[in-house]
Amino acid sequence: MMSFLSYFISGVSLGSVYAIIALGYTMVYGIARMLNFAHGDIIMIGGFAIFTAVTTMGLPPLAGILIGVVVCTVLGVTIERVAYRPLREASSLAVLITAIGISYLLQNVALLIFGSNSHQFTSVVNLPNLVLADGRLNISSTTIVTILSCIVIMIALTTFINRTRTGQAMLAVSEDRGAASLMGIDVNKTIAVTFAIGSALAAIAGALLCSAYPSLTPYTGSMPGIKAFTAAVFGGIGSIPGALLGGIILGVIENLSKAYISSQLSDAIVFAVLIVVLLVRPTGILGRQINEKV
Amino acid sequence: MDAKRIRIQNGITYGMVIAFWAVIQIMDKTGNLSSLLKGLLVPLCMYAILAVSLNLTVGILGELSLGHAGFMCLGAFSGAFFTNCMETAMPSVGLRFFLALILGAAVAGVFGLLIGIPVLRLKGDYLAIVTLAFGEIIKNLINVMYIGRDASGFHFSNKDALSMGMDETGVVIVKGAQGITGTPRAATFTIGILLLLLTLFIVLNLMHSRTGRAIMSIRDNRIAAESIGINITKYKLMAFSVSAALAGMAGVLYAHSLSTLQATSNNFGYNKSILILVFVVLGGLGNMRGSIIAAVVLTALPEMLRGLNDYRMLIYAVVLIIMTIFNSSPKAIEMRSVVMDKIRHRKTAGKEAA
Amino acid sequence: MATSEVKNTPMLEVKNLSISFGGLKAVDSFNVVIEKGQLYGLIGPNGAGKTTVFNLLTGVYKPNTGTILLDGENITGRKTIEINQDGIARTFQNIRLFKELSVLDNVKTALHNHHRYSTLEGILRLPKFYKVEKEMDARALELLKVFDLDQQWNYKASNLPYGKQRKLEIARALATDPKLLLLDEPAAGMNPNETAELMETIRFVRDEFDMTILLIEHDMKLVSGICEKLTVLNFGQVLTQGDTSDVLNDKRVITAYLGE
Amino acid sequence: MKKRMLCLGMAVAMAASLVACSGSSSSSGSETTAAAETEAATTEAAETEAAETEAAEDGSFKIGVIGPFTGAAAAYGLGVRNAAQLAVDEINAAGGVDGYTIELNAQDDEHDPQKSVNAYNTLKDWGAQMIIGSVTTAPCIAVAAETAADNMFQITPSASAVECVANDNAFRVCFSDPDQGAAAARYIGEHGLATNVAIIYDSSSEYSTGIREAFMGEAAEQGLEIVADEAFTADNATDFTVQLDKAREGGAELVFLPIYYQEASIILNQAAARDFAPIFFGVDGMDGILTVENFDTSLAEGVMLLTPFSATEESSQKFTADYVAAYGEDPNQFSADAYDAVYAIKAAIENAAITPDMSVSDICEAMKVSMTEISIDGLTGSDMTWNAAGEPAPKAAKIENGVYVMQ
Repeated sequence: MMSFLSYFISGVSLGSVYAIIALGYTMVYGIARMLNFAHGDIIMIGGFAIFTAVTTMGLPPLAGILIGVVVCTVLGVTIERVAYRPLREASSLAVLITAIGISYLLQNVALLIFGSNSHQFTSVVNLPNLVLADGRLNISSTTIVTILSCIVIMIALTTFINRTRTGQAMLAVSEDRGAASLMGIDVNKTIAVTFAIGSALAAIAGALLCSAYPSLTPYTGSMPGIKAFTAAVFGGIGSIPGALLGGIILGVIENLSKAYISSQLSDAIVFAVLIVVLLVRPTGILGRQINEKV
Repeated sequence: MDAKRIRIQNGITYGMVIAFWAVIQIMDKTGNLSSLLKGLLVPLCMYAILAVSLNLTVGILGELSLGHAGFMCLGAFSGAFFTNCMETAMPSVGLRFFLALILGAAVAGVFGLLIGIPVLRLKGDYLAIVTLAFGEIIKNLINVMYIGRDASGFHFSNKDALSMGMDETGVVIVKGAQGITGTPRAATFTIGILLLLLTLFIVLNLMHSRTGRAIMSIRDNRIAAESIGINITKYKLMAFSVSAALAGMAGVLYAHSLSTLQATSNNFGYNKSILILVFVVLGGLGNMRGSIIAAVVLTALPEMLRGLNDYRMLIYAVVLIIMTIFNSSPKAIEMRSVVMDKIRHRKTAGKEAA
Repeated sequence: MATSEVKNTPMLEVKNLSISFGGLKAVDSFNVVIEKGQLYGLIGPNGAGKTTVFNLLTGVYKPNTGTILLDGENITGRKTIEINQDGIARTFQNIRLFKELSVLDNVKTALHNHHRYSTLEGILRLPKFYKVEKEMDARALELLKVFDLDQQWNYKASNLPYGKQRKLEIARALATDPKLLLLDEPAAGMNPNETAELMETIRFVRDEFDMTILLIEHDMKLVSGICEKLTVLNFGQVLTQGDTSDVLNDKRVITAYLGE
Repeated sequence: MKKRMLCLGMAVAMAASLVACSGSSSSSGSETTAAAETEAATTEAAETEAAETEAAEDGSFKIGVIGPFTGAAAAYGLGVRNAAQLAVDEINAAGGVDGYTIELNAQDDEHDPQKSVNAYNTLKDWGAQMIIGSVTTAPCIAVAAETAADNMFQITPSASAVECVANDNAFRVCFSDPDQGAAAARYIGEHGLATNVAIIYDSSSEYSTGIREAFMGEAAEQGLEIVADEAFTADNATDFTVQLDKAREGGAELVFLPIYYQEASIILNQAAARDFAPIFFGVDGMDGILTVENFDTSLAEGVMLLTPFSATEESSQKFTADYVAAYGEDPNQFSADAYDAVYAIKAAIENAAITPDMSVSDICEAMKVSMTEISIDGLTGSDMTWNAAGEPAPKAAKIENGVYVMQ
């Protein structure tokens, strides 16, 4: 039982990292209607920014995260302006391809600057572990912080979207871009803000990802990125609670199947579950069902 | 009616491929063919086949698939497995390769059908992620698959070679992550070109036939297609599995061009599927000639950039972004047409003056 | 103008047709009888459930209750493609052409089930392919000529002007060789000249192809000009039905349109 | 029209690529064409090219290096490239090999077999006479088939599967996977380190699965009990908590890690975070764990590994210092292997009095014999000798106070 709990908790921890990344995916998809395949690589850049600030320059972790957030936000907005905005009216496939190009670009820039060797990330969380049940259950502090930040971010995002003018503008743009612009909403600005928020989230995700799994290379972001994308689809892409739910379920399934079925096939199992879920609910767990009007 | 126009267009496409073959042959005979280019020829054919076949799904059927590399993987492994298994029974490498091509295509096609039945009900990005998932599952399963053969027949395991419990005559053919090694390198450029022509023949003729129109009508308007009695499921599956089968064939070609075959993320992961999608999108959806050209250019590009050393993948990424924007951005398209108009204007003006 | 002979089985007989979406009865006990060769109109204010009736007739939705008899045959609950093969073809309120295909190919696609060769014959370009394609070309051009579209056969469908797109949609529907043609607001977005021309075409189709036509329309000039009988739908229910002139003079119809 | 224009543009690009790819024919690779081929190179590269061209006139050996310099495996390839360059610079500065200098040309294969063959062909066009590479296993097997066909001498620093050196023209510096796996189990058994052993391996890596398989075989002989046999794949190489928990539950006293140091560093980290402290036993891929930037070396305290290379030995210390001075980072196992590969080539050339004007095939024939006759003291072993597939014996080391202590 204890071991099950332990697997479950580490699954939730892994899942919350997926969830934070997935939040970024879902935000951008929901509002700009594009799959930002470079999101994972923005996380990697965030990781390196924080690494440089904390380890190389010796700044405190919080300052490091702040620098990471700033770097990623600027980067995200720049990428949106230079690479995605010119394609706003083009087919979604074209945008997908540029996003892939950006992803290659970021990886190779990082490779040139930071080299290919793995960098050991110093955890930004510096608290003692939580030991329960006479030491049979040991929950690392990073896990707790990750889960908590994930919940806080989700609540903050939901509040932001529902309570602020900018948030409402985002909703309007996601519903109908044309109508929103007729209502006097600056679509370009709204999408830029979306990218800014998504990228800031990426920096935080980078900090937590690298704290929990402390190896940083130029390719650190790509696989968690694709898993988080899966999580976002799983939960219903475009839905903020869906991203949280999808991420956590994905993490738990991954770890439980590693523990009880096969550690070699855990990815296959995760993907198989995804397929089954989508066949039953074609737009994900919390996704809106869209019926085509005839 | 427009049979003539189509025949001319297709003729140009076939002609381009044949001309490419002829130029290479001449270069080879005159000793102007570098080793690098020689080594690239089979991969170029393979990527062209993959791009054309994926264009059938993405451009003609209009469904986004990110699992094309999975089908290629299936074809590669079943083909290589066959060639290695039949070594004693069939001494002729050519014959084994030929049969492997058919087998690989058939296996991938059947899987395309099996996977297509449930997933083609999904749409857009959801279909994309599910096909990606299938590709990853295929790769994952092959990575834990061990198949060996001894005097008493075939042995399987999903753990390791030891647990198959073979006797001393046993030979491990598929070794999990270590894959299949020692496949004869039977793939040649001429075979590659013939397979590319075959792919083009199938895809182009399919496109410009009753079946092709049905498939394109589904792409353009599913509801209207249904209303005029087109069997949506049937034609979706047909396009999807033909596309998968051709990818499987390309996989067999791949397996027989290298002496080693492993199901790594590099070879058969979603990144490879995306790479092929890049060819299709940059070549133009539904434009088979464009797919071939894009596949050739973008495969040769990183090799051409070798002189840039550490900067080459960086430049490749930049070129990719710029090409896409130039190709698809409304503003760039407008600019291009303005420039084109000017050129045309000057031409006609010049003619008038003369 | 009226059909000359009386036939025994009506072309379409709908009894007690109902469907609800989330508790709301979109169509409630809908009944209609359409004789062979009739030009029948279905009118009513926006949201009355007219298009839903079309969707029920063509199998897009499955009815909760009721039966649909086409030429005496029960087609209730069948799939859209089966119903098309049984003999109902339709057009759409928001035009649904195969945009990237040529005008000719739009019609040829609709000939799919009548002029057949196998996929393999198509890929291998066997003689049957050429023979059947030739037949299809001839037939499609014939249909396009009816709608004065034959000169533009090689245009991309989305490049046609709006009025012609509507016509192409009708031509495409006719190509499936239906017994009953459903037209969903064929005159929407047309100017008076185009509408007048359309009326001629619809009449011509009825006479030339011996077609039974059910159409939804808001343009009263068109409705009163060509429909022989009308059914008025309001809030999913049949308000009244009968001969065109009687129905249009019915007070309840005017109230339904103009409000209380 | 637009599409057609694009097609045209791309067709032009294709034609250009053809021309560029076919700069020179393989056999008669004249120096000028080779230089022209890399016209777009950075100035630095262009300068060395020019220097090399000059040297080539009085004769120099052209050695090609193939490895991953980009992509997830770049750390290994770059380690090899840098160390090989270092060795070549040393040799050239000291008067070369029998008076001939060595030219080095390194090509990226992105850890992909097909790209590796492309890299090899590029090197052939450049006029390579010998190959160091490929660095990783699958690409190496692919390239081995090509070198065998061309009869070109090949020595891989680090590709460890048996098939990599199956042909008689191919040699290697590192251990083979089966040797290493068996040696690890034997060492554990003979030294009584543990009886309950857990394994965490990368099931998507041919290197890791190969060692594991041999380890399992030998472990049974040694009476070791495998209490947990857990895998991960390259795609989920971030979270090892489940594997560690299972090892702990099974009562493992020792965890065998036949994996590379990047993953190992995370495993050590996560094990420490959950207060799990068995003996960790690695293989040569573990070497380099102390070079991970910002790695808390106290985590690696007590970790044991099989390695032929030790950064503390005298010869190694000089190499490490030079390497750091040149590249600003510590060398790893791959670097040491590559460094030795260059010196092995040098020794073999000198032994057989090979000259650069010999044909590729003649060089290869001479090298094949010569390699089995030489004995060198390298970073990865003293008295290293080769038979047709000769491989040096692994040594065990323990990390104490952040440095290797040979056992």
